[in-house]
Amino acid sequence: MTSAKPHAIEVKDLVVSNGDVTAVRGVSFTIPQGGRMGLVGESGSGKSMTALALMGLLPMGWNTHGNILHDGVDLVTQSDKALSSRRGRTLSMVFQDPLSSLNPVRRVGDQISSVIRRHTGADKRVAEAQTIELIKQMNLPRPEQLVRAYPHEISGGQRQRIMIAMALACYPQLIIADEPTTALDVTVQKQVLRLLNGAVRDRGSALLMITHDLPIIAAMCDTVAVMYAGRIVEIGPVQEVFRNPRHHYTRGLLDSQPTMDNIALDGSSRLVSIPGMVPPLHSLPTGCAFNPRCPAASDKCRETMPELGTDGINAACWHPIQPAGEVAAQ
Amino acid sequence: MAIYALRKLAFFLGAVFVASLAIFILIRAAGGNVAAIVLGKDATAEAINALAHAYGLDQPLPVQYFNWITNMLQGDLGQSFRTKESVADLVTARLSVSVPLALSGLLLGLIIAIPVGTYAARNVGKPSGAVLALISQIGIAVPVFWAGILLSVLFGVKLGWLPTGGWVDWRESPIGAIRSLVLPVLSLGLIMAAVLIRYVRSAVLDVMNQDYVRTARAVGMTRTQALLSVGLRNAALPIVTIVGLQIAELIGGTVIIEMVFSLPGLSRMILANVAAREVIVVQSTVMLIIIFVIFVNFVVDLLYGVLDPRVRNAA
Amino acid sequence: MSTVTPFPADVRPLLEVRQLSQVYNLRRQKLLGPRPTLKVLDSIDFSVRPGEAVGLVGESGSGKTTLTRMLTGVERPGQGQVLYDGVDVWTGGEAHKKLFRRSVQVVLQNPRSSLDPRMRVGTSLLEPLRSLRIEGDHAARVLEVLDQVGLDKNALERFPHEFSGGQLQRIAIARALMPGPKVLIADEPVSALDVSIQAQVLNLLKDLVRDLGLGLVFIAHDLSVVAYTTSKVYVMSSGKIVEVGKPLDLFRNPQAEATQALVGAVLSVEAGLAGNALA
Amino acid sequence: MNTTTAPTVTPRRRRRLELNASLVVGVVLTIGFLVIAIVSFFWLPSNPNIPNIKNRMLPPGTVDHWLGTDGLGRDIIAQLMVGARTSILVGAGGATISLILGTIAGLVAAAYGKIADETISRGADIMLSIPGMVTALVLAATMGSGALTTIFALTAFFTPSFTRVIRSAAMSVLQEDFITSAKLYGRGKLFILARHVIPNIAGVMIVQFTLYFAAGILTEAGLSYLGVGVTRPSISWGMMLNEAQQTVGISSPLAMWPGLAIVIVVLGLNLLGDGLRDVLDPKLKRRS
Repeated sequence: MTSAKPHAIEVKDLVVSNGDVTAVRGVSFTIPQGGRMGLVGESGSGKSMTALALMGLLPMGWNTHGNILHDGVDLVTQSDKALSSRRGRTLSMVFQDPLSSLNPVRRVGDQISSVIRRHTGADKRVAEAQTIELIKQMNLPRPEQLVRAYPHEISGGQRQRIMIAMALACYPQLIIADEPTTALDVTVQKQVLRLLNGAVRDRGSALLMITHDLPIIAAMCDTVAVMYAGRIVEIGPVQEVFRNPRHHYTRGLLDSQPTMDNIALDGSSRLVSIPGMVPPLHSLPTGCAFNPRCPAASDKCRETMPELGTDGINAACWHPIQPAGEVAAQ
Repeated sequence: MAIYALRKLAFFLGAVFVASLAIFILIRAAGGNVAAIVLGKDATAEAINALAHAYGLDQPLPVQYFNWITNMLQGDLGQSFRTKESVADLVTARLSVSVPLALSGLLLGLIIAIPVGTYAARNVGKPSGAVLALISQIGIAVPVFWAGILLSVLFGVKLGWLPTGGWVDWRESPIGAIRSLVLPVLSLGLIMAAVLIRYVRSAVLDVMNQDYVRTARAVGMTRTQALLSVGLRNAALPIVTIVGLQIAELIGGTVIIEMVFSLPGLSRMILANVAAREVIVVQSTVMLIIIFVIFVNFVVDLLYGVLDPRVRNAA
Repeated sequence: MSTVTPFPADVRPLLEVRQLSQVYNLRRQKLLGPRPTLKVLDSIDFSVRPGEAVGLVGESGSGKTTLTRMLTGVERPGQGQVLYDGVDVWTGGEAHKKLFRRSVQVVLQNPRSSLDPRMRVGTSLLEPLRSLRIEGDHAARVLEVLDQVGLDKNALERFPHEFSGGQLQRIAIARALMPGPKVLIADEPVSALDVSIQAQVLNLLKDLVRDLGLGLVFIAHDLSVVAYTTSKVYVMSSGKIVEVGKPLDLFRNPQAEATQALVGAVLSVEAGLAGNALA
Repeated sequence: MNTTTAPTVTPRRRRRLELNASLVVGVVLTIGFLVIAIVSFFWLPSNPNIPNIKNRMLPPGTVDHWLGTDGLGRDIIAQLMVGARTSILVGAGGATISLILGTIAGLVAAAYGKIADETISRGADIMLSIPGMVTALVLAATMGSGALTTIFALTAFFTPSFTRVIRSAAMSVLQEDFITSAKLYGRGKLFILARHVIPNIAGVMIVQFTLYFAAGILTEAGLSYLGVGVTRPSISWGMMLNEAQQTVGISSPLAMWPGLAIVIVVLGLNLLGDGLRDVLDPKLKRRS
């Protein structure tokens, strides 16, 4: 993470709103070249809106403020045309539902090869040969036949591999994957993740993995940012954050996961659950948005919003959890 | 695709059969003693029976229906009671007016509606989009005959550019024929366009919100490119469906427009024959129109199969 | 009463299916030729006892949805029997069918879809009592059940759209409890919920099994969620039960291929941090 | 666990309370239209059916005849007012009957199995391929023209469309899990349709009714213009246009007023329908 090297992406004070509600309320993070960051959060946390803002693909009526530095430019200031020449080339994205995300009336091979032709200017035959090669790399069977298939004719896992092939076709600097396996059958999820993991690594691309699923982040990322109600509440190396979470929300999320340990207690075991519910964006509580659900909430939490990085702790919390080691030392 | 096409063909034939039965029952069974009506109050019983016998009207209804259908299949549409003219000849003469009118009207409607509707969808939420939506709303509220009247007042009476009515036969003067069709086609096409703009707009809006359009943009298309190359191709599916449904509306509009501009088309003929109780003429002509509409819908269904791989595979 | 103790074999199953099979006709692929058929269920044996939480896992297409329809009495089996309290549900007479309807209740996946948006929550809760013609103090029953699922009584006057997903799932569970069931069938009850809410609902289900002695059938595709909630898991694949066992045994030593696939699919934070999750 | 979670009241989306311009304009125009029709029963400027030769072709702005008179000296305003009644009678009549028949057919198709569905849906498809204008002509030929025939024709014309809309709306409600629950409690089809399906498709029904009311007025005007719709002493705006064109030529202002009346009323109802759709059924907004 040397500062001399340019970052794959650098986001500063990103705000996304549509006039009525603000879905992303001041988010900053940096992903170095080849770095892998996980963005974890529940519905309404603003994680998907963050991804769409980076791509410049927000739905009509939504606006972006702040800076998104990528490949030497600030994407926020770019026109749709300028952005479009980067999308799919230096910056690309894999979406959640591969069936609805592929054009239903075009053959999958054509969909991939048109991306190659658009960005590399390769002629049709070259692009088609590259497409076959890509499909092989995606561990898909019978590439020559598969290119002629329509999206509805292939399985969900195959479709998502096609999506990944499209996103990786031009060796992007950064690939954003938004819940790429949520719509897939459980037994296929891991294969697709493994494929995505390897293919991203082979290309040296950076990865921004967006999910509500903590184990996926643990498996694929080196950094994690935890979002709640439009803000990052904790950020840091995965090993550190997941082993010693400082924010009570991160702790709660980790405790909510059924694991082998929970099961081992069989029957009598209980998951520690986070009480209450995720607040809707249009009626957020004052102060820390998590305070109504937080076991450590104080008056200060109800009045003033904590910032990330106070006291050198990468958790936006007035009463951060003490790491186990420090507690012992006291 | 073969199974899909066969299914649709079966439906087409079934629909024609059911429609013919409905028409026959409606006109013949509900119409009373046709021969008596045709000949009027003063006719003698012998004359009525003779006419009924001559046209096979004294046979049982199922037999009459069977004869009618088999004759139609052989191209014999029957003949008029009064003039003894063959319905086929009557109809053919009228088609040279009605068919160009209806098709040009539809074409004009589409030529206007597709770009305007797409533009309105692109600019939804902006003043230009709202104005177009409002114009379309107003256009839908305008009765097609009033549009005809307004246009002929403007271009015929005030400006004197075009005839306000009447017909010059194609063989006499093709230019004259075209001149007599301009205003009718314009009235029909504009009102058609108003209705279609609405559908095109909502079809395009719907498609633009689909994930695959977002994907197209995510791999490097601008908003406009995605709209034109991915959006329109997919929006074609609902639009084709609507055009199929609008064919019936189009025929209705043609009927009225022929009246407004005194064109000697098929509808005027039906109207006159309705008044004269020429049952066989009405029955056969109406059947022809319905076969035409059902056929267009059959073609639309086939087109749908061609456009959408999901449909043809589902069979 | 606790789910820790394994059940003696002589406790009679409350809900049981025996040798259940079902075949569906598919659409013709070729114009001529036979209609293809699909055996969605193949000789299924399955049972749940009072106070026992049983899991049912399988990929989509494994037949668990069809089995669920049989267990809830929505669909009549082609072959085999569905028994409640030892009596066949479909041939045991009207009175028994009524008893079955009352005693076996269902919680479905999507809480937003499982409550009528035009009905007040209070009305929805009374629906089971009214349609099953159950006598008694309905008002008192509603309050009792609301307390069991941890909801406030001012929920009754509101409409579903005023609640969050987690709250709606509690309401759906409350409705299922209204007629005093003996068996609760929960079909993917947490997969539509936020992660931080899932644990609340899972804990609630466990409490109900323990406190009310309910039999619970928990259907899901996620083995770890099922394993946490139940004491016995049936694994389904291609319409068959391919393995039955205690959750931990399945995890440690999966026998059937389908079980191995499901166990292999489970990701955990621990494995991820250790760097071998995707190995 | 006994975390008592108080239900949070999600504030209704602000958009719903925003001034829905379409709805406001639609309501104003529609109420105006209804009021004029009602007033016509109690008060008219003069008898719209009695010719008055010495007052023929009075221009607009004449005292006692603000919009003038027609070729037989009959007051235009009085005719327009009585025409509003006809529009309501025929338009709303046709829409109401089609709504009832279409709802019944649509619900049966949606809830009573594949055979009923195929029969009704295919039947509706066939009926939709018969142009409404042609149906009306045939009916006029067999039944004679008049308001009742026109309502009949509209019913034949609109019922299949209603059936399709109601069927698809009902289908989507029937797929919801709360229907499964109701079935599990042993609720019968009729109860489910009455207590669950109809309340949930009421919005669709109201919106469609409004839109077909408007379409009915348009079609009635067209038929009366052709001379196969209503006949005097009833008065229709379409009939007025026909008479204007035949007696005095099309450039007369006589041809303007009825046309304008139709446009305003139909526009009002369509805007009302769109506005209601935004309020009652946001999901449906983009579908049609």
